[in-house]
Amino acid sequence: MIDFFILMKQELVIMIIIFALLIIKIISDRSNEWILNMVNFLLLINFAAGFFFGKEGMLFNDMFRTTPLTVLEKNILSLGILIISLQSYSWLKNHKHVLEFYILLLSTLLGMFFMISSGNLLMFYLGLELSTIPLAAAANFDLQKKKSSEAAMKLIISSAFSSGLLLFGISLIYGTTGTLTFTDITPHITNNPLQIFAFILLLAGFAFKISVVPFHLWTADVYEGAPVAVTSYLSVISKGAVLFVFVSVLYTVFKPLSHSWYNMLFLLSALTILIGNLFAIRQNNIKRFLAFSSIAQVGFILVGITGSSQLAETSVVYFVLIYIFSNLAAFGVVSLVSAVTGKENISDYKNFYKTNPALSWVLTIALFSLAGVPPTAGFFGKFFLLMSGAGKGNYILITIAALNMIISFYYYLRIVKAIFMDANEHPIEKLFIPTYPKMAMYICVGGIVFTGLLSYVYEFIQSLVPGV
Amino acid sequence: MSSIPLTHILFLSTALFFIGMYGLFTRRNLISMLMSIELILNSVNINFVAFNKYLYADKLDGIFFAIFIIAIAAAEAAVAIAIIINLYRSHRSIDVEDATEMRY
Amino acid sequence: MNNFIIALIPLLPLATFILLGLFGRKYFKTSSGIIGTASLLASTAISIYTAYKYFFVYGKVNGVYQPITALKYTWHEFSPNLSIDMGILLDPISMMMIVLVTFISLMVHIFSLGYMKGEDRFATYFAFLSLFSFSMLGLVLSTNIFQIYIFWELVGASSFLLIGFYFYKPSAVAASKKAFIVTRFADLGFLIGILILGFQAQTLDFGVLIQRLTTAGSPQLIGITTTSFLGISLLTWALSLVFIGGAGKSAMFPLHIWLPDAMEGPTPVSALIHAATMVVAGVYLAARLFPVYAISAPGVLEGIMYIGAITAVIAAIIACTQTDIKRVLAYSTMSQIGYMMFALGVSKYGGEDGLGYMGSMFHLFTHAFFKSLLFLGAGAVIHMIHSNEMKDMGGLRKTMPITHITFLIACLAIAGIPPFAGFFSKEEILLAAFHGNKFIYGLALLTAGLTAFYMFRLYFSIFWSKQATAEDNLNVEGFASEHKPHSEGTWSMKIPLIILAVCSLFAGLVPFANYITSDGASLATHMDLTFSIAPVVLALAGILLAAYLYKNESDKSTRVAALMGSFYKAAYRKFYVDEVYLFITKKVIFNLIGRPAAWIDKNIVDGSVNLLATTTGQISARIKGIQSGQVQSYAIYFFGGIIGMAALFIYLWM
Amino acid sequence: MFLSSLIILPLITALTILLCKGLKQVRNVALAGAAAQMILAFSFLIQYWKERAAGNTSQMLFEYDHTWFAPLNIHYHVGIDGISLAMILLTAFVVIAAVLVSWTMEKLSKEFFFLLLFLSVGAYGFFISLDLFTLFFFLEVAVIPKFLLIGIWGSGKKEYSAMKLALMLMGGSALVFVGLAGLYFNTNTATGAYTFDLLQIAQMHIPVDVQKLFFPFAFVGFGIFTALFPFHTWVPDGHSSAPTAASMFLAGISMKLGGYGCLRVATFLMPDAAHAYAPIIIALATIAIIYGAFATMMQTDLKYINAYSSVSHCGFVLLGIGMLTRTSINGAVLQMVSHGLMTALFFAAIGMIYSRTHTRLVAQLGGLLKVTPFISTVFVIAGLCSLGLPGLSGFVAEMTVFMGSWQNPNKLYRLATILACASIVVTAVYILRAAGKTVMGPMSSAYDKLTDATWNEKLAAGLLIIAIIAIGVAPFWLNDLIKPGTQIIMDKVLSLK
Repeated sequence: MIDFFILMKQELVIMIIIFALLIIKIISDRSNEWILNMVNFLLLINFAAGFFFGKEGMLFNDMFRTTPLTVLEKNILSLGILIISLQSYSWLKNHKHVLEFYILLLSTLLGMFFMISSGNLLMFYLGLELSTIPLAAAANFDLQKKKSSEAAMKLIISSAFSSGLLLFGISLIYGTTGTLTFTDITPHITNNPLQIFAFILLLAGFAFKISVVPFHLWTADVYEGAPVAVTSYLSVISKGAVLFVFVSVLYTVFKPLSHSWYNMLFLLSALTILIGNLFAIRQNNIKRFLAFSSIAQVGFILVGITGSSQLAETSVVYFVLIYIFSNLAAFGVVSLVSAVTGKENISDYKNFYKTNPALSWVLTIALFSLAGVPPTAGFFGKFFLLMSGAGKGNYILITIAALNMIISFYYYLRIVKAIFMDANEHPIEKLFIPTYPKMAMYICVGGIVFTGLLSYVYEFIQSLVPGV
Repeated sequence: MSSIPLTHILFLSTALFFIGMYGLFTRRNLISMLMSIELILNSVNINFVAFNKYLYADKLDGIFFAIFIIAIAAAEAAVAIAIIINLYRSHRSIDVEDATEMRY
Repeated sequence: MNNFIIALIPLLPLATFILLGLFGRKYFKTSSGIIGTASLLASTAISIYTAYKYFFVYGKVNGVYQPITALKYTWHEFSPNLSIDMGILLDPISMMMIVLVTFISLMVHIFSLGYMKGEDRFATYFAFLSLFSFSMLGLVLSTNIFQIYIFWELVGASSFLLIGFYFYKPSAVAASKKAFIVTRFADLGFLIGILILGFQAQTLDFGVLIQRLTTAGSPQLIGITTTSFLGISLLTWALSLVFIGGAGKSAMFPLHIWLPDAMEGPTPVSALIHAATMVVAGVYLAARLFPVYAISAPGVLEGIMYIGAITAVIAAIIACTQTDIKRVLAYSTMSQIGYMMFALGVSKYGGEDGLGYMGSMFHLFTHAFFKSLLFLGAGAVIHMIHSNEMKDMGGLRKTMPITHITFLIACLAIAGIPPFAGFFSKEEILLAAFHGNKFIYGLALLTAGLTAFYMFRLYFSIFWSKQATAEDNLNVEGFASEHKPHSEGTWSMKIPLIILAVCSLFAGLVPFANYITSDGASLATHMDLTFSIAPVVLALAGILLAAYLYKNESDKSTRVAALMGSFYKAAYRKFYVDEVYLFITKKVIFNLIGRPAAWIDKNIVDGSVNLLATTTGQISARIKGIQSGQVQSYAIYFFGGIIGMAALFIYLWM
Repeated sequence: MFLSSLIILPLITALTILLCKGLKQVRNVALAGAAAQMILAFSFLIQYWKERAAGNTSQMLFEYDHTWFAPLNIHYHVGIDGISLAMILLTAFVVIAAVLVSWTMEKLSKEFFFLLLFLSVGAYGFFISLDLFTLFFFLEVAVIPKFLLIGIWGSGKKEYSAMKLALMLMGGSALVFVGLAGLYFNTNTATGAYTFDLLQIAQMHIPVDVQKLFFPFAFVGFGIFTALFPFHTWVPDGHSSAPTAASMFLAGISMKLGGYGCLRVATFLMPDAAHAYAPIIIALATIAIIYGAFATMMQTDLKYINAYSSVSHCGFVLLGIGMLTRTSINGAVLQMVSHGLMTALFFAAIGMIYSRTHTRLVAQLGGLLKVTPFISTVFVIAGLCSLGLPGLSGFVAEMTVFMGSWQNPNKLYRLATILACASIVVTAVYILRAAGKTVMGPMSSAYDKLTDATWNEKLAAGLLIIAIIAIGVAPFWLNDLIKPGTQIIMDKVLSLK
């Protein structure tokens, strides 16, 4: 019985928080300030909770499994959501529905947790839906904004569609193997066309979530329309969660199909990097731009995944961690700017350095980390991803990826150029940075600087990743 | 007992699946698009139940899955309709064509 | 004998250069001249002492002068057996050269004290002079073919600096550039020659090199003669290329074009660099490698002979037509060097056949004195008249007697009138030519005549001609200057003239053949008067002609010129060589190579880079339609993706 | 001796600068840091001599090896031999000169000096690292700051140039990455683990076909840094738009990163491929030399002149590497050092002229020798060094390259050598044209109020000139310094023949 609590500790903490928030909502109406303080504190606890009572095991006859790796992954996500909550302070403190926002967000997080530790397709599906549907609502959180509702509509429709296809795939797998439990599925996987078709449908479901070309088209619109907090959440947390699941499912459940999914990923990753870059070049809205850049990033992650080795899985987890830091640092600045001035265009950032040097440096470092410039962590992340990809000996893919880095450099440097070099007589005025966002930025920059240089992080993750 | 072979049922479900998809692609009205999605989900349900009944009758995985899908479909529909209503508030229409402000 | 002291000969000027170069402008604004002269005086003394020791004390080993390596330091090692060794080589010619160089340089220093007085960059001038002296001395003392190349470049550079001394005069800048680039072009040949010789002989040291390439049957000699490029043996290539280097410095036809322009520099500089020392470096180089030329590659030597002779004649002809006195002297220098060159060319190695070599060196020796004297005299004249043009001069014999006398002596010397220095050296050369090659002998005689003619043309038109007084000349110039107009310059300018005049009188009497011969053994020369009749008569004829034409103001000369017609014109325009060069550089190199290169780089190479960028941008603009904003089309793409993958992976790859 | 101090010292300096207030503090700290670097570099030189004198014959000295990313067997492994030491000295000289030249940098001075010193971190790290990962890491560290330096403080079409430079160099490092990855996965250590360790890889023999596959990546990648022929177009734009200090650093050091990489990584680790590709390398190098020289002849902007001449001069480096003879490799390294100093001096002089006359167009200048004798002299010295005047470093380096190239008996290679030699004439032409028009000739009256160099400019130029002359007059110390290193490389290369 005690196992139950220990193995599900993170999920339980989140549930508790959610219920706590609900109760607060019912019984009292406190000021936003108070709520935000408390929520951030709770999230800190949630993050801390991950570190205690580590234990490995299965629950509900293998529907739910906990391994050190899952704990770590959940912790990474918890850290991410903590940072996001800190950043969205200046947006939320005048917002009517703070609690609802957090409830939605946390329930999606809960879904992700279940998804990560799912040992069964049903559990996986439930987690997936739980992590999707509230997000659609959250995307609509700027109720009066047209873009917001449009984004929400696009998200819900396409995610419903994708989950339909995903389910169809699951049903076929069920039909061909007769079971839903991961461990039982693997032995029944043979290369028969129906299973491959099923697998493709499943892959498409994943690809939709992590926005792989050609399943990515919703991404940009939703990112642009949704509130910045939700966008950053979508771009790092939900993506990261699905990636974790994706990797473990590929490497364990569908190991027998590794040959065909290797080729698929080869194709998809090349396509994703290319399309993501090509679209990112010509964006002006910075959120939309970050959307496409994140698509390109996913392409690089896929390159890493093709490695299908312990190195690869480690690198993916590692990269997601770094990616959370880098992307959230960028989104932190963006959300601050858009919350105060409502400006979201790259051209608005011209000569930003003149008025806000600190923010400019944060944004610059974040962009460099995304671009993969040493000594930021992004360099290490990308390097290891490409290395694990190269491990398979497919240097065509590596060369494509490496050359695409040039394009990505172009558009990241474009923003740096805008910040530092472009003349602009009316730059964004000097912004006051509240404590919480400041903390968030410190965390992010610290992460960006040290996650890479200190190799212990990587080695720790690697120690948790099971050999393939 | 029953003489309907599995394949027939699979044909039915597949047909339903594609009908739903066709509806999703062609309908301009968001509500009807939502309905088409429901069709897809139902075809999946049929799949599950059929597989369970015909192939793996010893366990009830498929049936349960179907039940869960129905439940979640309801939830999804609820949220979707809420969003659509909000969309109608802001756009004064629930035609998908009108909600293409963000593009390229 | 302390080698360190010998090392001082070049090092003293170097020290002076550093001192004056760094601090001259500040601290030694006026005293720099004295400092430079003093240090050079010291090194002159040392070099004379060294020469004396060499020739009369320890140079001779059983009747033959031996080359002695006084100093050797591995400066830069390419590979174990190929290294640049900085060293000092004592042998007859190097001894002769250091005496010559230091002595002439000293004279020029003294002269400059007066001549350059009040110059703004007085100190800089003397710094450069010292730099040149250092480089030249280093050149003549080299033990190593690469060392000689190093100093070769350095003299080039210092000559560049000195020609361009009046840096604000565009003509001076142009001349300095021309001089440097033309010689640089020649040095390219020298460099490649060194590369070949070094690689084939597996050494850069002169002694070893000569020894290896002259002893028949040595592996290196076999190697370099058997391997051939374009059907010509590498040795021939190498030696011709090296000679090209020499020809560039020594202004052999057709690489002579820089020398006349080089007269833009201060006149003492011309006297030092472009008359006495640097321009004979080519001859010196050939003499240095003479055994190799003579023994292993007589073909190349023959080529040298013809080039020398042709240069001698052409230069003499041009000299007859020039009106700028310094240019006349420049061309006469060319022709005299041509003399030395073909003297080398007709010569063979060793014994009686080595007469040409000895003559050439002898002429180099004597020529240095009277030619620098001529230049310094011209300098004195120019310093007074402030013009280089003959037409502005005339009748100066009264106003500047000393200059007049010394100049006359020099003219007689160069014309080869006994008993002046030039006579003896020329005799040897003519004799050698007579024995060697009759055709060359003919040319030589012709040149001798021409020389006498143009020198006295110069002499008469400066010092006789119109009976004008100095004042008129000065008024012609309307010249106002801090210098006292009536005198012919300070004593510091007169003394060198006198000393040099004395030298040009008696230098010929030196028993040269005892000291400097092709093989080091002394050579008995016999002077038969019957032979020397022809050249002397020719010379006198030339002088008389010149006297007839130019002694008094008249239009005879112009009529003669008209008589010559187009030939005169061609000679006056220096046979259009400059124009040819101009055409090649401007039209061919700049327009046919330079511009295309620049254009290609800008448009094709760089263009392709930019094209890459723009195409990327265009593609991204093309495909933007995918993101149509309609959720349904998104779904269609989604489904299309699935179908595509299914098709690919189920039907193609299975 | 603690080699990492070479990285830490500039880093600390850079971070200290961030804490400073105002130009005065900043530049003082920067100068102090640069001076400290110089002292450090020289102390390493002395230590090195001591070690060698003590008979320490190991290839690398002061080695320090620390496991960084154990899972990939990535080490932080540093150590230096003569070649690296020469490069370190070069870096020290250029950095201090660059700091001095930009003494009066008013605009965002703090950021400027920070980036400048951060660059030097990259350079030092690159030159000392013996682990390919570390090497690559520092290679990229030394790229991006340039983008900011040029883009923010540059002149002309600076954004374009900055972007072009950053992208092309990043392209280069991308190729390098592929090459390194390929090497890594074809190493086979005793433990069976892959390795990035340069010395270990040098010990083992990489299969020839692998070498042939990945040599081009590595060589072209590094080649882009050192202006390999078709990929040199970032050089003119980048140099001409960059602020003086950045140009000095760019031409003086960054381009040497490439040459060093070509030698140390590409040639040393993949010798068979080096032999196989030698003809192509030599062809490209020769084209770069000749074509660069002629392109220079047509330039009208002083910075463009020097940039194109850098293309031509770096051609010598590649030529020396391509010829694969002991002497030519020596020459390549000598040329790297010499060109680094010389071009830095040249850019410094140009910067001084520009800051006074506000033009870099040769046609508009003239007769500066009259008003600014010091600067003009510096300019002329740089020019003479560039055209290979004996007594200055350029001559020694070029002659060594020529001599070495000639040692390669292949007839066509010798033709290439002759062409390369011919370039010195063209060099003379364009240098003298530039000098003749700029410092000589009649002076326009607009300039007669110009002031001569200030003490910091004099110091900067002086240091570089001293270095140039120290090499030009006494090349043997540098030659002896680098020879052991090059000999080891060549032993490996020639052992295959």
